[in-house]
Amino acid sequence: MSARPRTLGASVLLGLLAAVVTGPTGDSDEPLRAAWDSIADVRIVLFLGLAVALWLVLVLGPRLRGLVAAVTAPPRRRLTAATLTMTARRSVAAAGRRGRTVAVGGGLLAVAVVAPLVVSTAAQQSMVNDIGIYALLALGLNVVVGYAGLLDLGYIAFFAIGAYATAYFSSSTAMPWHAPFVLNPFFVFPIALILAALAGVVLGAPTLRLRGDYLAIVTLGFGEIIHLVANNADGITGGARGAFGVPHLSVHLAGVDYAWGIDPLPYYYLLLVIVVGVMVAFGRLERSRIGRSWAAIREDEIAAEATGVATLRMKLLAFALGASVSGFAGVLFASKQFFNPQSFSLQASFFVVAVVIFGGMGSRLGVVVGAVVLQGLAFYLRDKVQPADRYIYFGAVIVVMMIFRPQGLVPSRRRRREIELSEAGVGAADSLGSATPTVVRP
Amino acid sequence: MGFLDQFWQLSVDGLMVGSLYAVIALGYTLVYGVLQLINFAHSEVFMLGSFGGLFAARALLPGDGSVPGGAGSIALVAVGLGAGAACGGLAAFTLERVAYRPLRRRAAPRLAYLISAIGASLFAVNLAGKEFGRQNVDLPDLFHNGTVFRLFGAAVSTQTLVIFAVAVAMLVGLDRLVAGTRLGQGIRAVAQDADTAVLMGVNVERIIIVTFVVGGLLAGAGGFLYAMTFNASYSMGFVPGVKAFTAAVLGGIGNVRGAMLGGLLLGLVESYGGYLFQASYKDVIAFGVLVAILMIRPSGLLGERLGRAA
Amino acid sequence: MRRRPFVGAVALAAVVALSATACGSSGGGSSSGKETITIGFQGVLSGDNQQLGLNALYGIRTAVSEVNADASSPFELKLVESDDGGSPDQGPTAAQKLIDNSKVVAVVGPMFSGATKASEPAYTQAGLLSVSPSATNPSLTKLGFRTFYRVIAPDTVQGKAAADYLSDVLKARKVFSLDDKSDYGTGLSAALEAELKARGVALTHDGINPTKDYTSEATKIIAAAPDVLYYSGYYAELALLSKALKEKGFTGKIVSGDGSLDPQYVAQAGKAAAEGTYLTCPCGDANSDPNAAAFVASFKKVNNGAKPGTYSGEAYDATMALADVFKKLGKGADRESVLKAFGSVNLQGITKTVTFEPSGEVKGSNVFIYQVKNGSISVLGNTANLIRS
Amino acid sequence: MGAGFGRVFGGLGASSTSGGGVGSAVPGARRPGPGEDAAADLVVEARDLCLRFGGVTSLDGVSLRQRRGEILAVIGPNGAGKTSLFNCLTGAYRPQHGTVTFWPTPDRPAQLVGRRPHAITRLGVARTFQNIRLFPALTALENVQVGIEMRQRYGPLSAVLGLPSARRAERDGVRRALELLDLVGLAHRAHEVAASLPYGEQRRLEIARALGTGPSLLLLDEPAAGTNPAEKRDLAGLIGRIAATGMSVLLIEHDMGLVMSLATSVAVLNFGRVIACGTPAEVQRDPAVIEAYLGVGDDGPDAGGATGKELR
Repeated sequence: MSARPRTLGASVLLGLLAAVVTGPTGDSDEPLRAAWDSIADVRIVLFLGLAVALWLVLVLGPRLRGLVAAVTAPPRRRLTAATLTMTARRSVAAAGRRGRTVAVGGGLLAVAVVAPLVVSTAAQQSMVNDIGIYALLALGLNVVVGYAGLLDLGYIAFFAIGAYATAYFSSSTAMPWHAPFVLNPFFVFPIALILAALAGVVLGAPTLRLRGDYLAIVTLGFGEIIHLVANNADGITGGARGAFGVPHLSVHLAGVDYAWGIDPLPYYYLLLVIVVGVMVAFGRLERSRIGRSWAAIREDEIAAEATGVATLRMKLLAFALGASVSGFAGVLFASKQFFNPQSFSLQASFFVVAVVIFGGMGSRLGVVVGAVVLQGLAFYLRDKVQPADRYIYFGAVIVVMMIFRPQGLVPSRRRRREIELSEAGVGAADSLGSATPTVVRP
Repeated sequence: MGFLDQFWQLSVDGLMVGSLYAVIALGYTLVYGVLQLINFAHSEVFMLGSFGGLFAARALLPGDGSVPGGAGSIALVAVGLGAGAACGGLAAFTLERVAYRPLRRRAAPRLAYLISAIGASLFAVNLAGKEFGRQNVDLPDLFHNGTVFRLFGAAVSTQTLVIFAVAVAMLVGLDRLVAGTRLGQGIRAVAQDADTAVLMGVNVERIIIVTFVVGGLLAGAGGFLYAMTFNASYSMGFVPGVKAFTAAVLGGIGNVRGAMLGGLLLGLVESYGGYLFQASYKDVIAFGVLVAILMIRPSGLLGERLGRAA
Repeated sequence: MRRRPFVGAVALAAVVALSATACGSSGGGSSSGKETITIGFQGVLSGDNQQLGLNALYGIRTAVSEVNADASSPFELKLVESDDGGSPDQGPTAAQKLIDNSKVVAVVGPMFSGATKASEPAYTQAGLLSVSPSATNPSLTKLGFRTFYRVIAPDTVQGKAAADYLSDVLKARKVFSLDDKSDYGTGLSAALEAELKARGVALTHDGINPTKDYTSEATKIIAAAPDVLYYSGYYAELALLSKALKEKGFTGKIVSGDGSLDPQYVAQAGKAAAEGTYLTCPCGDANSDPNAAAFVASFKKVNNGAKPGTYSGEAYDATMALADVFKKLGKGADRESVLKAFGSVNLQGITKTVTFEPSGEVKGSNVFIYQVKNGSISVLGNTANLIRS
Repeated sequence: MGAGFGRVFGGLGASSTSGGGVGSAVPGARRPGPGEDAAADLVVEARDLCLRFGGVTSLDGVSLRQRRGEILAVIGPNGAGKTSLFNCLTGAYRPQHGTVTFWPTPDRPAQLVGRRPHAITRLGVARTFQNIRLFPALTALENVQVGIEMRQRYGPLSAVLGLPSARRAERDGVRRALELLDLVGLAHRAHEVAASLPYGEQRRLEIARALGTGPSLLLLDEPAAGTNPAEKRDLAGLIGRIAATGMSVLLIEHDMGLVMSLATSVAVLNFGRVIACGTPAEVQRDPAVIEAYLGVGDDGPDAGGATGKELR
């Protein structure tokens, strides 16, 4: 019974916090003033009311649950022999599921095609810059994080490489340093792809032997180095001034002349095609021997190695593949609009990781949904809250999400199994191991 | 004018900043040692601690902008350290409760903790910005007698001396705590093998909380020291956080003495590097050194066991 | 923990509900029967530089409230804010947000040069006027953005004048030019250095990304023993740098640019460290100019006691210039007419007289020199006059 | 200590598979007599392996030979260095001293020390683990596929484009994997998640996965640990069937019944040294072996090994 007052306490604290978050803005001369003002205000009644309501729901929850569970999400499966057998049966029914997947995919694709037509141009712009580009980045990082189980915190560096490669090859004015010839950005796609993949190999070859967290910090360092060099090398990249004047994409082929421009919509559809293409390609990869090798490495690296999987080479492959997608996205971004080194900050790298985990690592659809939801949330909050406070809500949503759905929005089947198993104490959910001392498992 | 002429001065500068990195790095290393988890929100613990200490010290300052000097200033530093530590500890406790514990209960994959930490960090940074304003907040120099002595020609001010001394005292104190007390024994036991530790009657949940709080106390006190010279602001945590994390890895994450060594070394490398090259390349140099060292010694300078540290 | 998913759903719902309650609190409806004209603001309202954005936003709000309080004004102004985080990534979306809102007839912003370069193509395409209070990159008016105006002089103007002042008045023979590696800082330091070089002044250049730790940089500066340190960057960093230099006993003069002309500089550096610092600005300073006392007073009133800071005055002037145009246009001001009329605006603002070259550049900017004296920033005068005397 | 030595060697009664000749593990380690058994068709030969961890010596000059097609069992008390030996053979540990030569085919010797584990597996040495290490969330079929596919050559591009060669390889892989599952008696479990299989089946799945890599030497680390008598019988039969195909099997096992019934020769390890080797019958009589087993106190060889306690 002592849990109830504690739950009430927590609810009230939450209510107070919400009051402070939504309350007035303070300053450093009277540091506690703003918090006090938001609590000593009539509004507090509303928040306390909400807190009590929350408490009631929590306390009465178990009883209400039966009713609500049927309507809302099905309860999380417990790992039992029965579940596992069920999982197995589901696997047997793979063929039937494939059909359903195609149907769902087609439906989602239709939504993706129609969606931009019913929203404002600003939203379209955001669908390109924020959602589309980040979905592409997340798909690439997903290969590294989700498939191979490696943590890359400097992923945006490859994006930068792609963008600067575009400026180098496709414009003679964008950067002080440029190619002696000018290429249509379309031709830069393969170049950037290869350059970024090479960069991935160069970075990965010596570092992939490092354990998970060391790899994380080395990649983080690499990302920062690229970012700082881009910002400092005035004579080469143009430094903080950025690269202005990279031409838009255009096609002049067999009578077809089309040029992309400022309008975001054509870019959206181009991105959509690319994203879907990448999803399909990585889907095939995932179901091939390569995908199975990655899964093996993720689940038990030692066993994978003993089974003949060239773990280092497979990780390097993942790294290079992920990097190349990032470089690809960089070309698209650079040809779409002006950029400067700010676009390649450490925070951007973190954000891509957040999109991948939030969406559900290892799941192609998941990471795209992650980009849609997170960036959509950011866009939604633009008008709803003070811009300066936007990231308070954003941060809160991420924490709440991770608490209640650590596997992400749309986890992949394989990953879900891994996580269920890891929760039951079998195997590891990623090659980084579990953060949980095994003893605290319930 | 040459580098060698400034060598000692740069060393003093580097050691002062490095000692602060070391203090923050301990928080990363302790939590990593116990949970094998990078506590990415630790930088915000540091930020909140520094605000706490700074506001406490400012509240006690006379309104006319003067500083008491001498013993009065020492007392102010003590108050600031205490308040900073308290805020840092509280922040770390809350962080563990809200952003980590629920995940631990669910045995979430490790990356989920990372994202939860990033979310918590975004929340804390922007809430602090909202509550305390987005301007840097200054604490008047508590000591105004400038240089107290010269070390090989390098000027050492009272402020520098105080910061370095307090930081080193905290480092030594923590090292003793981990090496020589029952609590430290518990921490080391959990770090080495949580399963066995629980069989030996160690309360793992408690050790985890304590580890977070100890890291928070240090980061909070370190935050006040940082704010004494470098001002405080809502976004102040990120950079020293990344640096301290780098320092922890450099020394061998999970290793208490490694974090100290890594912090001091990183401070020195930055100081020398910033002098020898354009200062904006100093992070490039710092990260370059990190990568180079990890290539040669993949588990950091001193290896990585918290348990082995003592 | 069996009931977790349910709790999760509730908690998520709660968060959404709470954030929903928080919204829509801003924006007062107009009570009088006056016509409402909507203007937009695109600036940096999130991220590390948001204080600069707030400075500008508060300036605009001050102008808006003054216009709306003025009974003789035939219209009321309504402000729509759009945050670009100061980054080019978010620029196009932020701009589009304002473009989409058909009521918006003119925009104050964008603030940073990078975001401007990313956003301006969209404004140009939409024919929506944008008046930047703070983007100083010299190239901006040469990139073919026909909708771009700025009420602040480009870096070249300030850099040249500052260099003249350093060598003629401060008699600097050796200058340490430090920039913050931002678009603004590198632009200003490049202009300054070009002029100093032409005058044969010995130069040391260094760049340092904004940080809090200037200890070793101070050592480096002192080791170079310059007569003058010119910092191209913002006040928050200059304050820390000044503190570090003071502690290490730097004896040269510290000079900085418009990014540091903010009372917060003195507050954050402490009076002792800030004392004597020179600041150059192609602008009048509201806080020290007695003519702007009314502005300062109304600024404080509108913005809960905040003082005008860097770019507040410019943003105010930009808004007032817009209001001036609206007044002239009378009823039915739309994007096209506003854009056409804005080039010929002539208004005595608090930072300068606002008139424009055809390129969108503000005309004949005088660069003023300020100095921190007794803990407050006071004006020394116009560089041209100071050099002559 | 309760286990009497006699009972240890009590025999299981399963049919013994006779294949190679007399075991040729070399006692006395240091001097593998030159020319001794020179004509023998060896599959693997370890010479003078030394492995130390800090101050602990795990292998102290172990030499061992195995003939092609032979089932060689390595026995010894806990901590005698059996698994360390395995790890040296498979590249998981790198011995400080000594060599391991492996003949994938009689005319092509390869040095194993210094190679990475996957390279050794590619040469044809497959292993299982003492504490089963399957890929728990993959299905049984996928587990075996991983082993088979590591020999396939098609790259990411072929996979993405779905080239015929890739599809063919994929189909072949599945077919081969099903065959192997059938061999170990798990064909009906092909699409079940590995972690959901009962313990004994997991053991067999691990063997199938190892066989998938196409080895000429199969290393089994305590395959019978933790299995019940029925499972154990099945297992013995399975190992017998595998050996009957001509596969060389190196076996670590505590269960003496299993060892005595299966092995063609036995090597006994104690304190990181080979103290005896020979046919099961010879070893059984060796005084040094009896001494070793009787002298280890409470941790003695858990006779039947059926409890699987010493697994941990």
